[in-house]
Amino acid sequence: MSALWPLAGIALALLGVAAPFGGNAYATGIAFQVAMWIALAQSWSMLSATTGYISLGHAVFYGIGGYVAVLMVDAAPFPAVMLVAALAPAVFAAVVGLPVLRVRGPYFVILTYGLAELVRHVVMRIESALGSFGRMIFSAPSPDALLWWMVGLAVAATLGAWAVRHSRFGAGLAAIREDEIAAETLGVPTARLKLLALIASATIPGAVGALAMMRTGYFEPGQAFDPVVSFTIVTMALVGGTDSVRGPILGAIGFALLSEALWSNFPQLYMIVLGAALIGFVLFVPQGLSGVLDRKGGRA
Amino acid sequence: MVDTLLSGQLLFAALVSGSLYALVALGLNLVYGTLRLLNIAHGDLVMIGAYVAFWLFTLWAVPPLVALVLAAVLCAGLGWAVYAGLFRRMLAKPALAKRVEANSLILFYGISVILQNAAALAFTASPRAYRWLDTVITWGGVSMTLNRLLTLGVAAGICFGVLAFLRFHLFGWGLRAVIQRKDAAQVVGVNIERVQLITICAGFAVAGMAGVLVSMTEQITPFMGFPFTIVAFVVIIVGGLGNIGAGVLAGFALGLVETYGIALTSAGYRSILIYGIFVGVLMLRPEGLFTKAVRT
Amino acid sequence: MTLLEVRHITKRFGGIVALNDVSLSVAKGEILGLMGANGAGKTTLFSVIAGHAAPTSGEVLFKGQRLTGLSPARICRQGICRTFQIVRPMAGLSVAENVRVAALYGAHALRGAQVGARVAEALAAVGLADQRDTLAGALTLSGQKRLEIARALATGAELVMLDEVMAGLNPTEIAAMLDTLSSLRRDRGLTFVIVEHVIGALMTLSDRILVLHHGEEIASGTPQEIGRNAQVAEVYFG
Amino acid sequence: MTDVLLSVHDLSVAYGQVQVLFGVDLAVARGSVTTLIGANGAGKTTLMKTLAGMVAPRSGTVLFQGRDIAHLPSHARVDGGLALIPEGRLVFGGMTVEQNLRLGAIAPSARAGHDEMLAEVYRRFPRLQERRHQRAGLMSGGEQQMLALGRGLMARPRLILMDEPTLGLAPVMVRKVFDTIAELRAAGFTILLAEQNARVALEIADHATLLENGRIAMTGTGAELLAAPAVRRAYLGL
Amino acid sequence: ADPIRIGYSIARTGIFAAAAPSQENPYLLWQDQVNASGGLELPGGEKRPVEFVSYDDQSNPANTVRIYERLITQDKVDLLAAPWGTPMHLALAPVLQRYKFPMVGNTAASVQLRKVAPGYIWFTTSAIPDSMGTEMAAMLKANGMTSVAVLANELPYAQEFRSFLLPALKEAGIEVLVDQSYPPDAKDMTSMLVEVKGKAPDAVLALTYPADAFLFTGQARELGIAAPFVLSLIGPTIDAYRKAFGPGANGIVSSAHWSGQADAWPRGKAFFDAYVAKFGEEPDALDSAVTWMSMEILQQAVAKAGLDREKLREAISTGTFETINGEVTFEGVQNTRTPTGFVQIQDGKIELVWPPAIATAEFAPKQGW
Ligand SMILES: Nc1ncnc2c1ncn2[C@@H]1O[C@H](COP(=O)(O)OP(=O)(O)OP(=O)(O)O)[C@@H](O)[C@H]1O
Ligand SMILES: Nc1ncnc2c1ncn2[C@@H]1O[C@H](COP(=O)(O)OP(=O)(O)OP(=O)(O)O)[C@@H](O)[C@H]1O
Ligand SMILES: CC(C)C[C@H](N)C(=O)O
Ligand SMILES: [Mg+2]
Ligand SMILES: [Mg+2]
Repeated sequence: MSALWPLAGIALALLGVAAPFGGNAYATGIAFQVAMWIALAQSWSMLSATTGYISLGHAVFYGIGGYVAVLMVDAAPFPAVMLVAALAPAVFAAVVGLPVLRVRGPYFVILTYGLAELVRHVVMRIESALGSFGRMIFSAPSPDALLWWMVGLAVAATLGAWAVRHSRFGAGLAAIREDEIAAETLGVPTARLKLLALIASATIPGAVGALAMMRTGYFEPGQAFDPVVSFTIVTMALVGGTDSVRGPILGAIGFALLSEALWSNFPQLYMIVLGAALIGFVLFVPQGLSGVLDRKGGRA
Repeated sequence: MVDTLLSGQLLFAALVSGSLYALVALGLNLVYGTLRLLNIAHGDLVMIGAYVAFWLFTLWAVPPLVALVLAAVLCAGLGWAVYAGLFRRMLAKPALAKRVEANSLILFYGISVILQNAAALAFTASPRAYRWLDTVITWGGVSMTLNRLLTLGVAAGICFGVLAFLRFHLFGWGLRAVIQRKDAAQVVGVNIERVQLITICAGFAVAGMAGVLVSMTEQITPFMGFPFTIVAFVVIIVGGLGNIGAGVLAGFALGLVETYGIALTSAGYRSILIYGIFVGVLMLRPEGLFTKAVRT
Repeated sequence: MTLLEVRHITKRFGGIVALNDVSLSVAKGEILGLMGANGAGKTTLFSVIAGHAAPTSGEVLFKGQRLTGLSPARICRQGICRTFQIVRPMAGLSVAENVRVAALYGAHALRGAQVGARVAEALAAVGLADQRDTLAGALTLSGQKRLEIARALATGAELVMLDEVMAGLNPTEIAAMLDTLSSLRRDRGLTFVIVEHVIGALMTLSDRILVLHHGEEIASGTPQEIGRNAQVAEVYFG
Repeated sequence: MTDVLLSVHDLSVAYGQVQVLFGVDLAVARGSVTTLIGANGAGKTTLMKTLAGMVAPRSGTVLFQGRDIAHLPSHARVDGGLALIPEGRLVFGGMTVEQNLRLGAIAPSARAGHDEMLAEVYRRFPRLQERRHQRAGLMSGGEQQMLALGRGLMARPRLILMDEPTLGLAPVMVRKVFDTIAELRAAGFTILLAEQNARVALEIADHATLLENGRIAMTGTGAELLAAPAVRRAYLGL
Repeated sequence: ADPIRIGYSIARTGIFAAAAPSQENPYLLWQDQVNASGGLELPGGEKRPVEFVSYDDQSNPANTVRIYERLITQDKVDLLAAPWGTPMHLALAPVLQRYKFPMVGNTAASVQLRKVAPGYIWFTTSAIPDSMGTEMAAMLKANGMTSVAVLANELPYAQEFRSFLLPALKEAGIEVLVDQSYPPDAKDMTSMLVEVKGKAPDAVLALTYPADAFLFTGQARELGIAAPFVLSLIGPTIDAYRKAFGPGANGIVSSAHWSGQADAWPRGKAFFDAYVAKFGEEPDALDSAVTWMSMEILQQAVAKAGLDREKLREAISTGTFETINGEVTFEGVQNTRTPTGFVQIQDGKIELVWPPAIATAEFAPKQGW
């Protein structure tokens, strides 16, 4: 059973890479979307699933990456753009991390939301001070190339999440999640580990944001820092299950495909159906998709 | 500048906003405090209250003061349905109860999506509005529409009424016990089920009433609720989760900070100011302004 | 050799003086007993030494180095570990995982195969070996107290501070625990500071006892001396 | 047998898949002190919690004053005169000592005369009065235990379930708690006591029950159990 | 005959949702009328009924892009209609380019659209911020206003307008007494308005979006702002606005270049009446009008060129179209025929008051609230 998971992952990645060869742009679009959400949910899990510090503000990293990329893209080679887009939110995380991570539980949830909104409004101010009213992007790579980048990020995020969980670092984060004071007492440098987890969790979303802006071809701060992104990430990760690395993948695929199927088939009612699906899900599968699969597979 | 700051006009505006913030936050705080549910759909109850008032007024000329009662009943009913239908089960099972906070986020996200889109389907997304008591009066140099004055009076009245009730009625003791520590409340013999049911109904009802007040002065749309949810969270977090009185205070404080903050700087800094203060407060006092540390 | 030295520690909480100019020292391999009525300041002293509470004044030295101002994690890695009177299990992790964190991050920061060995050893020492896969939250209160000890041992601390770990054990279980602690001292050269209201245990185990009352030292000496001290008898035994 | 206040028949309890109590039978006579002893993990706390309605039984009946209360919610039991002083204290950490005590009398049946009761608790535990305005979460472990006791008394229950009430108390306080138990009995209250301090607990007991691995292993008078060789070896450390 | 399938996305949810019905209603009305007349006419007179394929883009341009990709490659629609809003249009331009699929835009207005490579998208409105800036200054001057207060929402359209308005005012010698921007989620404007009231400018120019148009109007009314000229940029043309403020709305100036009251454009009256009959409220003079125009243009182009995309593109790029707002021709991506204008609420009706050449009424100073 357990050997099948990595194989399934590899098959999935290959499927994503191959999508453009089907010749259907819509399929490429879906693949891009799924890879994007996997990368985001997986990155989120590096902080939030491990430490229990639930971030409702990951849009801030996505937005910062996107913003930086849009500023640079017409002037720099694309790989450099991606690198900076990934580093910028990491630096941001490093700067705000220590004070932010002193805040716990629901306070942290709403703090991260507020922080993302704060940055959103600051960027809006900056943009209007610069006399910029939305930016069009003229030198974006092709949708196919963007997809390949995105699949790469999804794979990287997954490997990263796996590595975190199976390391000493991950054990320390789990201790933090369970009882921070006990962890400290046993020698876990909680502040440092949390900060590292936040930085790890912020990096890939920056690059994802860059790709997403390129794909859309238009940037406007209100959109780039859209709180819906944060909500969707959390929803997917929780739907997938936070107890394992495959959880976010299952959640991202399940949720993305479900909403895709719903909006294309019930254009009027789909949001209502989606809402009902979420409720049903929490009631009947509270431990997440991966929890269900585990049980089917005979594990506890 | 100084004139502006000293004008009663600003104070009035600050109190109107503040009383609404306090009222919306009050409902959320009750529900979070007793049930540990992150009710992302709270603002959508405000929306429901607003539509109730709008339709009653538009179709049958029912005055909003009557709608206040009906919206409260309707939203309380919704609270009952949500509690009995969804949460009683979840809270009763220890395995589910452990995840209730995170799961409630998704659950209410689902409820919020349903409420918003059902309203959009039923009423379309077109903005709605009606006119009632919008005569402008001047009082001590401050001009105000009657409906805004009424908003201030009713919102503040409900807030302080609830606070007084909780302070002087035994129910308030039980409520505070549940908010503090549910297992201990059970030990001393608080009827937890009853406290939870009553607070979720009351919390929802208060939001619905806030919606009726809002409908008198703002446009009504299916998607108007979310900003109220956010403001309410900001308020109760600054005040300290589950600290009902401090939440009401923080609501008024937010109204004052917003209005005077804008007057001192510029309107462009409104959101930066509010979120900046919010983030700043939490960084200095990670559990809100009024929560005291407990021994480690 | 002096391992721990506490110099003139005072700790105030608002108007309450929890510790008033307390000094003590602990030699390597010694077992020091702390005795005192409820609220005398014993746990507070542990908190100050372990870095959970900053002293109002005074300082703590470990192997001659100042600890005051260091984070609890740093202090742990120096070789001091405490247990919590009001237990703090990492409830969602198994018993073994709880102990593993201590082995990975504690004073020895073990890696690889050593970790498993250390975990097994610590669990065996407190008699939790056959509950290694139980969730820590499902242990009984006394089970969780044993887990506190196992974790402290697994950090590799030279100085272990035990805060009422025998409360909730019956006399037979206490006798077993006494054996365990004595052999840890004997075989591993560990040093202990213990707080216990189970007087028999404290008297048996301690080389020396220090009595706190209202945050001040009122007596210190061998268990026999303390047993004969009239003031102690009055304020503590009643 | 005299007038039975509480009788338990064939009670089985499980946490999820793990069964902890197996067909327990127990009778508590009105006006008596009944002591429950057993190794840790035996199921004493589980039994107490089940009686208080904090854990739902899998099967069996619990008759209190002749009425089956096995499925009554806890608040109804408190109101009906059955209160638990829980293991691990469960005080309201953010409230003051006095608020905690007043909350103890929140049940309708305890409302009348709770002011006198408060004075009575303060008389018994002066420390609580000294600290009446301190937040409970900041008290020492032992002080919190006193508070839990005092709070339980505030409900003035006919039947008081005490789960390790002396845990973490200094000897002078332990004595006081046992004195209190004796006085309560004299005043007509009924007490079911789980204790690791087995000797004293058995000495004071009218009846005693030994719980082993979730089953009743022995019942008798306190003196009978005190004399039983198995008990002496396994629980008294003799 | 087989129906002609027309695809579009619209903001049914999200921040733009409240504005989108002004656009979707005309689509639905247009469909009714076309189908009632036997269908959409193709060259040679063949008529085929019209069917819409529409999805919710949740006010998110990324979704718009994906939806149009789907409409084109998966649903294989015959024609496209526009989504709501400037961001969506701008995001869509490269997609249309890639698939060489022509689409007549409607509810987008920004000087940025001139950066879009001409080809497969056209913008119908003349409410473009740069010309609006000069026209507004001209209108103020013509009506004798010498000082203004500018309050601008931070969303792009309002900011863009502000950036062209300020130099134009300076040029015209009009003094700016207050210049403030506010975020879209503002909940109270009292402090700004107290300042405005203190300075007593001739004109108060509130560059609003619908949500804050309500806030601004309510509070300006409460404070008794006495300026004879009050602009609220977007919002007042929505039916609910007049319902909310009744006579208080009279005298408010707003952005639009069409009025249902105009006799000069006979098609306009018919549209106005049909809209009121179907939806029970008046069409939005801005969004509904430009949407309807875009469908008129599409209809006429299809009648001439059929469904072949290249021919259709050619027809739209070069044709002249009859619309409710008069004749339209495109130069590059832009409608250069329709003059940029402003409307005013007079007696509860939307009257075109600027420019004088097409005005349906004269500007009347605001007489209280
Ligand atoms: N919440 C729980 N989930 C699962 N198992 C539990 C839980 N609480 C207790 N147990 C298990 O039930 C058994 C009985 O526990 P209980 O607390 O009743 O024992 P006890 O006799 O009170 O022990 P002690 O003297 O240590 O307090 C133990 O094996 C314990 O591990
Ligand atoms: N954070 C705090 N704020 C205020 N008072 C405190 C705080 N921590 C401890 N105290 C008080 O300081 C005194 C000493 O407490 P401490 O916990 O050290 O006692 P202790 O000797 O361990 O008692 P016990 O035997 O009951 O555990 C107590 O009176 C307690 O109420
Ligand atoms: C004037 C309008 C057509 C502008 C459009 N509503 C926008 O998104 O900015
Ligand atoms: Mg202590
Ligand atoms: Mg127990």
